[in-house]
Amino acid sequence: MSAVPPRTLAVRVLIGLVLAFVAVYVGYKAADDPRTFVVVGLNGLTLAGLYFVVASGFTLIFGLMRVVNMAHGSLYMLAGFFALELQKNLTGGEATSAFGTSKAGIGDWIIPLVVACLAVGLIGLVMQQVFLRWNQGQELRQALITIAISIIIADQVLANFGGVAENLAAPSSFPETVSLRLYDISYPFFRIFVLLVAIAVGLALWAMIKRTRFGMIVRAGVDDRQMVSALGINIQLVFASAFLIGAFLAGLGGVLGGTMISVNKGNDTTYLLFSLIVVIIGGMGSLAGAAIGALALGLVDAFGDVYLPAGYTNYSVLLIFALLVLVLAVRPLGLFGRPA
Amino acid sequence: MTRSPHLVERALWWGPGIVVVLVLAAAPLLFTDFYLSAVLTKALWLGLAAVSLTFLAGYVGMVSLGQVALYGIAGFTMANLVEADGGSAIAWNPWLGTLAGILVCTGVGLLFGAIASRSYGIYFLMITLAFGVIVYLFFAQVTQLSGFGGVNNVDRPDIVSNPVSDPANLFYIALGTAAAVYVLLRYLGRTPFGLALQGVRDDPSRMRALGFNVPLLRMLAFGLGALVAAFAGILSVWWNTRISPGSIDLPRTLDVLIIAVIGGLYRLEGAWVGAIVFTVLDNWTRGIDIVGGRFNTVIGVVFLAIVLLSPGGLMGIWQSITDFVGRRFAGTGSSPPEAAEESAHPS
Amino acid sequence: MSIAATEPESAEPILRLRGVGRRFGGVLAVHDVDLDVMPGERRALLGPNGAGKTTLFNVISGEFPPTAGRVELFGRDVTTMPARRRAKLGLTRTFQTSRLFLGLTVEDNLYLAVIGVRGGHLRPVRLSGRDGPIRERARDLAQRVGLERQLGTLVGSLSHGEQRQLEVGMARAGDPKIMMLDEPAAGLSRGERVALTELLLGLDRDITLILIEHDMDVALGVAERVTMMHDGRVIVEGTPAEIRGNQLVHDLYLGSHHAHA
Amino acid sequence: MRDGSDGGRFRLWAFLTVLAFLVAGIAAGCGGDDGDDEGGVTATTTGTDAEATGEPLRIGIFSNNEGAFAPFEGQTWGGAMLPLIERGATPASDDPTDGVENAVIAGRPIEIVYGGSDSTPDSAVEEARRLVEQENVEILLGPLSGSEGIAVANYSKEQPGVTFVNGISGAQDTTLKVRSENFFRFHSDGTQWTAGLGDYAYNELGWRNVVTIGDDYDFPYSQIAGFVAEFCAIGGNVTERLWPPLGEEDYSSFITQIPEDVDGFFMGVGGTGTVAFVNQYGQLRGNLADKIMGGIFMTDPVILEELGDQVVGVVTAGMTAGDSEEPAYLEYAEGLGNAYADLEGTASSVFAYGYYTAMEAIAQALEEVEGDLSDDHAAFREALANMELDAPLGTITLDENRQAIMDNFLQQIVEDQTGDGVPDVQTIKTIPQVDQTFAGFFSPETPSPDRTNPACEEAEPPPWTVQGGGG
Repeated sequence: MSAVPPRTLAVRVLIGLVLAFVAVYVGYKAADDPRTFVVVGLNGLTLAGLYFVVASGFTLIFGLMRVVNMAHGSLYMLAGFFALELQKNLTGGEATSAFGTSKAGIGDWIIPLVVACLAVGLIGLVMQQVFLRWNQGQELRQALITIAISIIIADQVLANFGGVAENLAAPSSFPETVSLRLYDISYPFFRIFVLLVAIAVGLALWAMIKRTRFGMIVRAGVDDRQMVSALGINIQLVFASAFLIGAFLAGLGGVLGGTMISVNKGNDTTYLLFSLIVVIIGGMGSLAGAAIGALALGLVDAFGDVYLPAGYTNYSVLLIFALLVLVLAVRPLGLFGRPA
Repeated sequence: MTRSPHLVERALWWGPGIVVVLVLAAAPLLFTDFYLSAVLTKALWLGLAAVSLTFLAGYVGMVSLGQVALYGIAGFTMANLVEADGGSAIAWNPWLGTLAGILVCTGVGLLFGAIASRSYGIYFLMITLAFGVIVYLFFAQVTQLSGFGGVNNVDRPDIVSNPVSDPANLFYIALGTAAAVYVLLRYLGRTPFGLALQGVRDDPSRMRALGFNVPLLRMLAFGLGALVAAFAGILSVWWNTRISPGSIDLPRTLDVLIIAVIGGLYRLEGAWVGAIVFTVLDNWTRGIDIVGGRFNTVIGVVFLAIVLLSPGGLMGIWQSITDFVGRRFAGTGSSPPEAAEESAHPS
Repeated sequence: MSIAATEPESAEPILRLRGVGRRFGGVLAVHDVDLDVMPGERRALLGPNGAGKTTLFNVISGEFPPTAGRVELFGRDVTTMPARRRAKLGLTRTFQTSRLFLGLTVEDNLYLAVIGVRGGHLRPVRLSGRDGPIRERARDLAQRVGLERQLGTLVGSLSHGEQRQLEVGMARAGDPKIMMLDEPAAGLSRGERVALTELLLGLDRDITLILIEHDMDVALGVAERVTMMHDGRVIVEGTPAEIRGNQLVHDLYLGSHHAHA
Repeated sequence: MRDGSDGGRFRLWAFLTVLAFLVAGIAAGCGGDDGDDEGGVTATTTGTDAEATGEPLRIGIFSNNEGAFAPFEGQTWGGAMLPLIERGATPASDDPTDGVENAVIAGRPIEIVYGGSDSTPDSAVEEARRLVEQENVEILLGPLSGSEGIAVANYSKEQPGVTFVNGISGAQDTTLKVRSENFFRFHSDGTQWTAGLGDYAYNELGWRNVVTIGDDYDFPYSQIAGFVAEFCAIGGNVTERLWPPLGEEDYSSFITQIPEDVDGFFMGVGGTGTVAFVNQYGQLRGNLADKIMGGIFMTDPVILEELGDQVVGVVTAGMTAGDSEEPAYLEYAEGLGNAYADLEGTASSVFAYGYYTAMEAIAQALEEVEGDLSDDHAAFREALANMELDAPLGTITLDENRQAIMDNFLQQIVEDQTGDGVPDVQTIKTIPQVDQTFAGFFSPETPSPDRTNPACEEAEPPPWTVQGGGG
C-alpha cells in the first residue's frame, strides 16, 4: 500500500475531529432528553427513507446511462398531483387528509398510487424515447433537455392544478399512530410505513442488481460504459426499462411524500435538489451511496432543526452545505463514487 | 479564388454587429425611457451574467449553474455595506461597497472553484446547482443580511443617477461594462492563460501530461467567471435599487442558463443575443393572453427546441447561415467545414 | 533544465519500477511489476488487450498513483508526484486515442505543448517578446512533423494520420528525456506507418523511448528491448529476436495476432 | 454529430421562426411606448354606455400569476372586478383575469390592464414599472404578497404622478415605515389581523405560557408580532418562537420541539404550509384543537375545506367574518358568486375581500371627483385619504400613513351547520376599529417585526382587552 500523503492525512484527522465533536454534542443532547432524541431520530430516518426512494431512481438512471435527469423532481411532483386528483375522483372529495378523519378505503390510496406511478413511469419512458435516446453520450445536452422539460412541466402544473398544498389521504384502515415501547412514544404510523417501503425498495433493487441479467448490465454500466455499448442491440431495451423504473421510483416517492408531507407546487425543485445532494454525497450510480447519502441528509436535516444552539436552528440548511463540502473535499466523486 | 465567399461571410458576420453597436450607442434617442431601462439595460446586465457562464462553458468546458448565486453574493455584499433599508446598518461609500462586493464575490468564486474544479461535466453542473440553491437558502435564512423582503433603496454612486427617472446613465454604464468584458474575454482567449483554459476544455488529462496545473487553471477560470458575474450583480442592484433572496432563486438561475443556451453556449456574443431575446419575449408576453397563456411554457419550448435543433444556439444558427450563404457564393460547396464551434462541445 | 546533474551515471536506469500494482475496485489491473529502462533505450511494451499496458503507462506518467510499489524517474522517487511535475522533469507521453485540443489550431496545440514545460501558464496578457520565441518553436515543431502547411487549421478537421503526427510533435515540444507513446500507429494506413517508423527511428538518441504497440512491424522495428505483459504482469523481457522466438509469446499473442490478420 | 443538409434546413426554419418572434416583439415593445390605446387586455372603449363620454382611464391590476400564491389569482381578480360589475360592467368571461367589458366610473370608461408577478419583490417592481411606464396606467392596484408590497411602496415614491392602492400584501412596514404619499392600503395588515387573540388566550383560555411557530418570512413575522404584543402586554409569556425555514414541508422536527407542557401555541404558518403542518401535528401529538390558535389562513375557505373537522374548536382572528348576516356582506358575497361561479363561497377570503375594498375605494373616490384626475390626482387622493369606506363588513378609514383602520373579528371554527361538509366559522367577538399601531404599541420608530421583535414584555394593554377596559 502506498503511503497516505500528509495533506490527505490532515484532512482526515480534521474530519475525524469534526465527527467526534458532533457525536459528543448529539450524545450530550440525547442524554439530556432521550425522548426527543428518539422522536427526532425517527423523523430523520423516515425522511431518509423518502429521500432514498426518490434518489435511487435518479442514481439508477445515471449509473447506467450517464443521464442526469433534471426533471426527476418534476416527475415526483406530477405523481403527487395525479394521485391527488384521482383520489378526489374516487372518493368524491370525501377523503380529507385530515388527522383522524380519513374516509379513504385501502383502494382509494393504492389505486392512485399504482396509476400515478405507472403514468409517471410512462412519461419518463416517453421522455427517454423521444428526446434522450438520440443524444446518447451527450451528457450535457441531455441534462439541458431535461431542464427544459422540467420548466414546461412546472408551468403546466401551475396552470392545471389549482388550490393550496394538500395531502393525500392515507387509507383509513392504516392506524394513525403506533406506540413504541420506548419512552412511551406514539409515532405516526405512515412515516414508519414509508421507512419500511424504502427498505423494501432498497432490497428489491439490490436483488435485481445482484441477481438478474438486467442488474448485471447496470453494474457493468456503472463500471465501464463502453462495455455496455458493446453488448448489442438489446441495450436499448435495457435503457428504456431503466428509465421506466427510475421514473416509476420518482413517482412512488411522490405518492409516499404526498401522503406523508404534502403535495405542493414547489416539490419539483425541492426533491431534485435533495436527489442531487444525496447522490453527490453518496456517489453517482451507487445504490449503497444513495442509501448512505439519504441517511446523512435526513438525519442532518432533522437533528439540525432541533439541536443547533437556540437562535441558530434556522441555519440547519447550512449544515447540509457543510456536509456537501466536507464530502467533496475528501472524495470529489462522493463516498461510493468511481471514476467514469 | 475563395475570397468572395469570405467577404460575404465576413459581411454577414460583422454587418449586424456594426448595426447593433450603432443602435446601442444611440439607444437613449431611439427608445423610450422604459424600453431603454426595462428591456435594454436589463438585457445588458443579464447578458453579463450569462457571459460569465458562456465564458466558462465555451473556454473551459465548465457549465455552471452557480453564476446567479455568485452575482447574488456581490449584490448582497454591496447592498449590506452601503446605506439601504434592511440588511446590516452600515453606510459605506457606494464605490467602496461596490469594490467590496466584487472582491467578496470573486473570493467566494475562487474558494468554491477550488472545491468544485475537481469535478467535471455533469458532476460539475450538479455541484454548482446545489451551490446555487444553498446560497439562495443562505440569504433567505440569514435575515441579518437580507430577510425575505430583501434590502431596499440601496444607495448608488451619483454617476448612476436614478435608474427610473433618468435611465440613460445606467444604460451607458452597463453598455460600457458589457463591451469591456466582451473585449477583454475575447483578448484573453489568445493569451497563454486563455489558450491553456481552452486546452483544459478539450482534454484535461492531456494538459496534465503536458505539465499544466489543471485544477489551478480551472479554479482561476471559475474565479474570473465570478468576477464577471459580480459586475452583473452590482449592475442588477443599481438597476433594481434592491436585492432580495427572490432575486437569486432557482427560476432566476434557470433564466440565465436559458439565456446562455438560446444565444449559444460557445460564443461570447450569444450571451447578449440570448438576453435581448429573453427580455423582449418577457416584456412582450406579459399582459398578453398568448395561446396557453404562459410565458414559462413558451420559453421552455423555445429552450427545448434550441437544445434539440441547434446546440450552438442562435449564434450557431447564424453561423450556419453565413456558411451556407458563403458556400452559395463560392458556387462549389467545397469550403471546409467550420469545426470550431461544433467540436468545442465539451460533452 | 538539465537532468544530467542528478543522474549518477549512465548505467543507472532512467526509469525504475519496483513491485508496482494498481487496483480498480475489485480488479487488479497491474500486479507486482518490476521494470528498468536505461537512458536512450528504445523499449516496447507488448501484450494482448487488457494486459495492463495502458494502466502501467498511466502510473508512470502520474495520471494516477499506484496502489502498491514504487516508481523512480531519473533516480528520484516520484510515486506520488502529480503528472504535471513529472512532465516538467522531462517525461512526455501520448495517448491511445488521439488526445489533442480539437477546438484549437495546430499552432496553438504546439504552443500549449511548449509552454506546458516552460511555464507562464497563467499569464493573461500577450507579450510579443515572450510569445515570439515560443511561437517560433511551435512552428519549428510543426515543420519537423510535416504539418507546416496546416498551422492555422483547427485540429478537429485534420485527418487521422495528421493528428498522429501532431501527437508526436507535441510529445517532442518540451525536449523530453523520456517519451512514452501509447499505440502511435493505431488506425494508420500502411504508408503512414512506414513514415511513422522512420520518424521514430530518426529521433535523437538522447530521448528514451517507451512505446505500446500492437503493430509488430512498428514495435519490433523500432524497439531494442521488448517487455511482454499479460494479465497485469510482466511475463517475458528480451530483445526483439528473443521475443519472436519465445513460445509463450507466440501462444499468447503472436498466434492470436496472426489468426486475426 | 454534424447534421445533414436536412438538419441544416430545419435549423434555418427554426431560426427564421425565432427571428419573426423577435421582430414582432420589438415592434410590440416600441408600439406599446407611444400608444395610449394599445396593450390593454380588456379594452372597454366601445362606448355603448351613453354616459361614457370622458377619456378612458387606465387602471393596472396585478396579482400573482406565478409562485406560491398563484392559486389565489382568481380570487383577487374576482374581488377587484366586483365593484366594476356592480356599476354596470359585464364580466368578459367566467375567468376573472379576463377582466370586464363596458366598465364606467363617474362617466369615464375604464380600461383594465392586466399584470402578474411571482411573489418576489423584484418581479413585483418590474411588473409595476411595466404597467406604469409602458402601459401608462394612472392608478395601480396590487400587489398580493408581503415583501412585494414593501418594494412597490418604495417604487411608488419614484412615480408621484400615479396613485397606488395595495392589493392584499400584509407586511406592517409597507405603510408604517415606507409611508409613501401616493400609496394607500384599504385593508388591515398582518399584525392588525391578530387583534383580540392574545386577550382571548389569556383571559378566556387562561393560557400563560405560549409558543409561537411561523414560517420564516415577513408575513408571519407581522402576524406573530401582533399576537406577542397583545398577549405579553397583558401579562402572558411567550416562551419560545419557532421559525421553520421558508419552504419547509416536513414540520415534524419543529412540532417535536414544542414542549408538551406549554398551555398552547400560536400558529402563523403561511398559506402553503398550513395543511401540512396541521396534519403532521395531528399525527405526532394527537388532537390539536384545544392547544392551538391559528393565523388568518386557517379560516380561508379553500384551506378550511382541506383541514376538515380536526380544527373544530380552534380560535382565529382576521378582517373577514364568513358568518356575517349583514345585508351588505350578503349582497357582496352573492354578487361575487353571481359574477364568477368558481368564486362561490370564497367571499370571506382575504384575497377577494382585500382587492374588493381597494377597487371599491378607487371607484368611490373617482365618483367624488367626477373622474377628474387632471390636478395630478390631488383631489382624488384627498378623497381617498378622507374616505369613510362603507365596506360590507364595516367602515374603513385611513390613518395619516394611508393605512386602513377597520374592525377585526375573533372567530371560532365550529362543526358544519350548512351541510356542505366543511366546518363553519362563528364570530365570537368584533374588535372595533383596530389601528396599525395597536393603540400605540407599534410606531415608525419601533423595530420591524422579525424573529425576535417585538420583545415579550408587559405594557399598556390595548383598549379591546379585558385589562384595557374592552369587552
